[in-house]
Amino acid sequence: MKRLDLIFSERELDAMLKSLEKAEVPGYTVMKHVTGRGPERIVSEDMEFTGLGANAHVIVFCPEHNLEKIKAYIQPVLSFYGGVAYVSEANPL
Amino acid sequence: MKRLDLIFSERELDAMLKSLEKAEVPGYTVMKHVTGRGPERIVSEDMEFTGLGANAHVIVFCPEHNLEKIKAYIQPVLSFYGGVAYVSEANPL
Amino acid sequence: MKRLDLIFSERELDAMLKSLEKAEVPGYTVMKHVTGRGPERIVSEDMEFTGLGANAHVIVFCPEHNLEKIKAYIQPVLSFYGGVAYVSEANPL
Amino acid sequence: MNTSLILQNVLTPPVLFFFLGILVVFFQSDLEIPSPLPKLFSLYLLLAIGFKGGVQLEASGLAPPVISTVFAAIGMSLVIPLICFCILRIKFNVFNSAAIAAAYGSISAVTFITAESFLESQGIPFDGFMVAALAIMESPAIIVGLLLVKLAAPKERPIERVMRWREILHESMLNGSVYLLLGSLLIGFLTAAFNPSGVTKMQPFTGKLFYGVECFFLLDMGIVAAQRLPSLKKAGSFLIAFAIGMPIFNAFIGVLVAKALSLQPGNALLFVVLCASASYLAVPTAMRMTVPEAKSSYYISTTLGLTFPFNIVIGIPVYMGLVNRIIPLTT
Amino acid sequence: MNTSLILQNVLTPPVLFFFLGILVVFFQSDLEIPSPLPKLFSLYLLLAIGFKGGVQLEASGLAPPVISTVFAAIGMSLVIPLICFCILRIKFNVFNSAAIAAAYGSISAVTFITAESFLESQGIPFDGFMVAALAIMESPAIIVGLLLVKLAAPKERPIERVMRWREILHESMLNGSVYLLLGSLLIGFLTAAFNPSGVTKMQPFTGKLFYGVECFFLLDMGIVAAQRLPSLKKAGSFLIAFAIGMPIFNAFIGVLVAKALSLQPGNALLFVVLCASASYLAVPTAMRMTVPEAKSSYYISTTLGLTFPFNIVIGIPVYMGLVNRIIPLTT
Amino acid sequence: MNTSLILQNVLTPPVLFFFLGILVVFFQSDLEIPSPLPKLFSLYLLLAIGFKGGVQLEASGLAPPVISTVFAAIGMSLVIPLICFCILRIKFNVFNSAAIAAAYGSISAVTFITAESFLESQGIPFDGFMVAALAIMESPAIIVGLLLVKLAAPKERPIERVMRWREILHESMLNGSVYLLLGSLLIGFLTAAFNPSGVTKMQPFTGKLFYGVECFFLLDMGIVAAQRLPSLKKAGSFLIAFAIGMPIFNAFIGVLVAKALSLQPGNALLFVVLCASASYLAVPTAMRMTVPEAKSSYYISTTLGLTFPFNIVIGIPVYMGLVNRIIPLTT
Ligand SMILES: Nc1ncnc2c1ncn2[C@@H]1O[C@H](COP(=O)(O)O)[C@@H](O)[C@H]1O
Ligand SMILES: Nc1ncnc2c1ncn2[C@@H]1O[C@H](COP(=O)(O)O)[C@@H](O)[C@H]1O
Ligand SMILES: Nc1ncnc2c1ncn2[C@@H]1O[C@H](COP(=O)(O)O)[C@@H](O)[C@H]1O
Ligand code: NA
Ligand code: NA
Ligand code: NA
Repeated sequence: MKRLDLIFSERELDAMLKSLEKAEVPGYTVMKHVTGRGPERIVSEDMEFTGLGANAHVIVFCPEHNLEKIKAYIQPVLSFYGGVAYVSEANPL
Repeated sequence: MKRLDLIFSERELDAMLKSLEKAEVPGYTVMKHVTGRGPERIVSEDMEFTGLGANAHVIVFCPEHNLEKIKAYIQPVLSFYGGVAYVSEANPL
Repeated sequence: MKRLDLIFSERELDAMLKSLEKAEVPGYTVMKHVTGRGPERIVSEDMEFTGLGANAHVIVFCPEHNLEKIKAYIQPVLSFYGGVAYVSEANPL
Repeated sequence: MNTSLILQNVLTPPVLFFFLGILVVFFQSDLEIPSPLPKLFSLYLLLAIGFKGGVQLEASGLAPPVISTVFAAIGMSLVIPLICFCILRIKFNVFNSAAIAAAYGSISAVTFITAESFLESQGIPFDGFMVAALAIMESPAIIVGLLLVKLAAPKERPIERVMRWREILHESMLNGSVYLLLGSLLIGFLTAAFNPSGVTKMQPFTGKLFYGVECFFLLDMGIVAAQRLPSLKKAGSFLIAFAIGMPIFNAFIGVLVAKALSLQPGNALLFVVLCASASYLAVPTAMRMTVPEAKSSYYISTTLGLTFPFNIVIGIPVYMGLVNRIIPLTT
Repeated sequence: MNTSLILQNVLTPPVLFFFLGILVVFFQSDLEIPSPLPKLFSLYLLLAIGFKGGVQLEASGLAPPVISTVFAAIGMSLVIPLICFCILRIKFNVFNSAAIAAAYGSISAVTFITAESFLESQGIPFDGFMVAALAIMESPAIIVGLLLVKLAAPKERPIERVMRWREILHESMLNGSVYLLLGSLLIGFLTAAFNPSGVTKMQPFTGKLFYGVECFFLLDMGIVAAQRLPSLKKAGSFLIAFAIGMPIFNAFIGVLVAKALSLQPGNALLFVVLCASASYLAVPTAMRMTVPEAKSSYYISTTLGLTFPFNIVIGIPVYMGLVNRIIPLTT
Repeated sequence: MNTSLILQNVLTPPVLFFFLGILVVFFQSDLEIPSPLPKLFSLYLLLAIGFKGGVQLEASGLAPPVISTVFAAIGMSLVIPLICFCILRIKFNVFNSAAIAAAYGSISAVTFITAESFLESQGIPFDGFMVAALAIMESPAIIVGLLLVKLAAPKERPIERVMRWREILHESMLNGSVYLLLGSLLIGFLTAAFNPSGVTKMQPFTGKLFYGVECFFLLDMGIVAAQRLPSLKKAGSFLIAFAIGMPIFNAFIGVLVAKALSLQPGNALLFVVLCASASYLAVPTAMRMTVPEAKSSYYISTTLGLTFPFNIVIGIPVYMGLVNRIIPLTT
């Protein structure tokens, strides 16, 4: 199994989750109110009240064959709005 | 060393942490207010106020030999209440 | 690429992030309000209001060569104040 | 006359804010009341309603109408889940039936609060001891629900899951919302009895703020309720019919019992609302722990997505009409 | 005279708490108002100001001054971003210019609230219908900003990013803060019209608490504003000059329009403040979604880090001086 | 007589809610006040108590009793940690002794607030300037604690850990809670001096709500305190005896100093409570940063788990009895 870590702006969360469901992942976990720094932006907690929101961190444990489909869906979103996606190995306990 | 990711309903957190302590893990980290979707349920933030709570995400860095014990403790909990457990490799910096 | 997981007291967060920036990591992600147990301390959510704060969990995806520099910066902080740092493999999707 | 009552109910701030919340989902606005703010409002409302109820209970004392009403309330919360269970078994398995039945036997504090606001806006008096009925009706249905599972599905559960009584009583009596409500009731009672100036000093917090916080909370409840609707569609038409029909049926029984107890119209409405409302706080959390085999989306989407909005908007004034018709006014 | 007004403004609790917040960052104190508490205050203020505005609007009715003011307000929120855009294009690309221009065409509710508090502390009357102007001025500038991007940079965007009108209207009209303000305005109006006792019952929440929550929120705003300053330095002196000069210029136009509308001094000040203030709620969120090419640090650090503090502390009393000089008092 | 005072204290809403919180842990109810709500209450209480104190300070002016009381307060917060340190060294190393000593030299704002509520419920007057003593007593003990570490353990620390004075002053004076309390005190003072109508407008927020929020916060404090008890057991009987005996001893010195200052009974009680209470806000955060070698569970479980509940429930009325006996009433 693979572990996928997606980090991007909370405001794109709904669209991203819809993409994941279209890619038929077996499940996902979402952590909101995440902050951070990328190549371009600093996302800080104190701006959350404005509605700009913070980042979301989505973890997906899925079989390898899901990845291609997910990539196709989310690559354009990440490249336009920013965000990162990393894959690593993980096995059920 | 291994990295263990446990995701399950916040309401089972206390019992789960007790199991981990019985398995003599060197430590653990807990993130609450986590949401997500599994094969059966959608867990969403807006239901937190009802007391149903959200999910908890527990990370454990532990030596491999801990895993068997942990598995024995938590497997029945996860299979009855739902939740996932994944293992991957990790090494101290 | 490597994935670095740092977990330590929120009160050291600013200093830690400055160290990461000095080590020229490409970015980082911060989760606050994280609790846990280490060899010495239990960090619980109910003490957050006192100002003692909870833990922070910082994730860094970075090339391997960053690691040495990061290690040099943060090892003394972790050994004095407590906290853990683990490295694993991760690749961009 | 009922239509005019419905209109009068709809044009109060709490119900209007509830609509505003529903429309958030309908219009896909990004308005959001982030967690744990709804919890803050919910804790505040329980604390305040409990405290005020305790103060009023001390004033009225444990007079006979109080005691008979409380007993009738307990009775209703034992009988209603049994009726619900029989109806639900037509379509659902034991676990789901018992969980949903327990939810409808228990009560919704916010529906009760909204009914109180409705009575106030109509100038109809009611007694503080009804809060005691509210507090006392939260738990029994949980026990009935768990008993039903225990009796009706003894073999379908793994051995180690046989419920222990301790656990059941714990989940039903010490659930956070039950505990806070009962605790605040007791504190209100003690304060009124031994330290009346304490009551005055609490008043700006528990009294004056109440209406505004209620509105704020109902704004969130509107959002939450509307978000349950899609999963209600999946649950099917039987459950949808149940979520509307059952409250009306329960209200009817409630009105007859209220008449038998010769409650005044205000108290009668509150009693009816307790019967007609369904729990989305204490019961779901207890069921999630003790009957995880039941699908939580069933008992949550019905109680929160349909029964709650129905009661808030249409139910309360309709029940008032019922009360007015069936219970003769005695001044 | 203006210096005395500035001093009188500075020595009110809201402005003092704002300073206390700024000094948190300056002294590196670890005082922090953790998320989502600022959101709670911000939601509360929008709900309360909307509700009160609606109540007052119902009292005043849709008299001619109301309608002409609202139209003038819409006009200003269309014209100001165009002027800003032209000025900003000297230094910035289309995306950044349009996003900043939209922010300055829109308004800041907290600046408006502080101006109201200032008027109250000076004993100068103003009308509730100005809240309608506030609500109505939030969105149009967003649409202008997006139009500017559409017209001025048609080829610089990837095909699939051509904005759809639905999306634009959605982001501008159904943004959480716009939605809550307009919704509460409507609820206030309806409550005042059909259920006056509801207004009285809301009063402790929406009225009496307001000033205190405003102070609490401004404490946080001080922290947030001061934290923006470093990124403002990076943005360069052109943007710094813009963030101070533009509000003054807009205030000037605003005063002339207010004179033409023959607004009373209190209303005139509020109108001027709407023109001079810049949005850090609705516009940035809309721009982040629809024009991600624009650097968010530009429009946030200018509006929050400079224009907002400037208006709160110096702007409001200076604009009051301007109003007093230009608009003759008619009692 | 003391037993009756204790009973009168126990039957006030704040103390009753504190008990309700303790029982949450005892009965293992799942009632929880999720973070950051306790922070909201704590920030509110500091802001409100500071503001009110500033207003009253302005009214009383810097009369001689004010100045002598403030100096005595500083003196106590320098002397108490020294005494504590000597006692604690019997059992603990330098780091732990210094950290615990600093906590007992500093104060607990919530204990102070509860004492004020107690005085109000007893109808005993007290002066606003005592809040200044409260604010001023938070920091000095931190400096004493750090000095003790510096002097008594110079060789046990790694070179790079030698504390810099800047850091020490920063942690002691600019700690979030100290900063907010002092800042609000100053704002209250300035508002009362230059803008009296601002005081009236703050009153519903800082004044009327106070008692209710205090109750809500004490509910949480009860939960938190009871959760510390297990780790207190681990800490051993010496520390348990210290956590009860030390406040009584400090209260005794406090009463004598209050007599020497010829404080009125109300002020005397507040002074005694400042001496007897221990910090769980400013000091622990400062110690965690500057003396991480000390075991935080020691200074937190004693101050929060034992000294705080003891003072709230038994200490305050007992100290009142002491004050009544030792300080002759002069009306
Ligand atoms: N190298 C990285 N390691 C960890 N998180 C990152 C990294 N780069 C970006 N992020 C996260 O992704 C978010 C969006 O990044 P950006 O692409 O700059 O908009 C940031 O706010 C971080 O939370
Ligand atoms: N494949 C998955 N990847 C990531 N998280 C998952 C996955 N499956 C389940 N989860 C998480 O585990 C929780 C419990 O799942 P469930 O077993 O359906 O009750 C879900 O709410 C998710 O947060
Ligand atoms: N083995 C571990 N696995 C996961 N998290 C850990 C582990 N050890 C420590 N931690 C985290 O690191 C924090 C600081 O640990 P400590 O070094 O004991 O101060 C703890 O509160 C935990 O959140
Ligand atoms: Na019911
Ligand atoms: Na403007
Ligand atoms: Na002390």
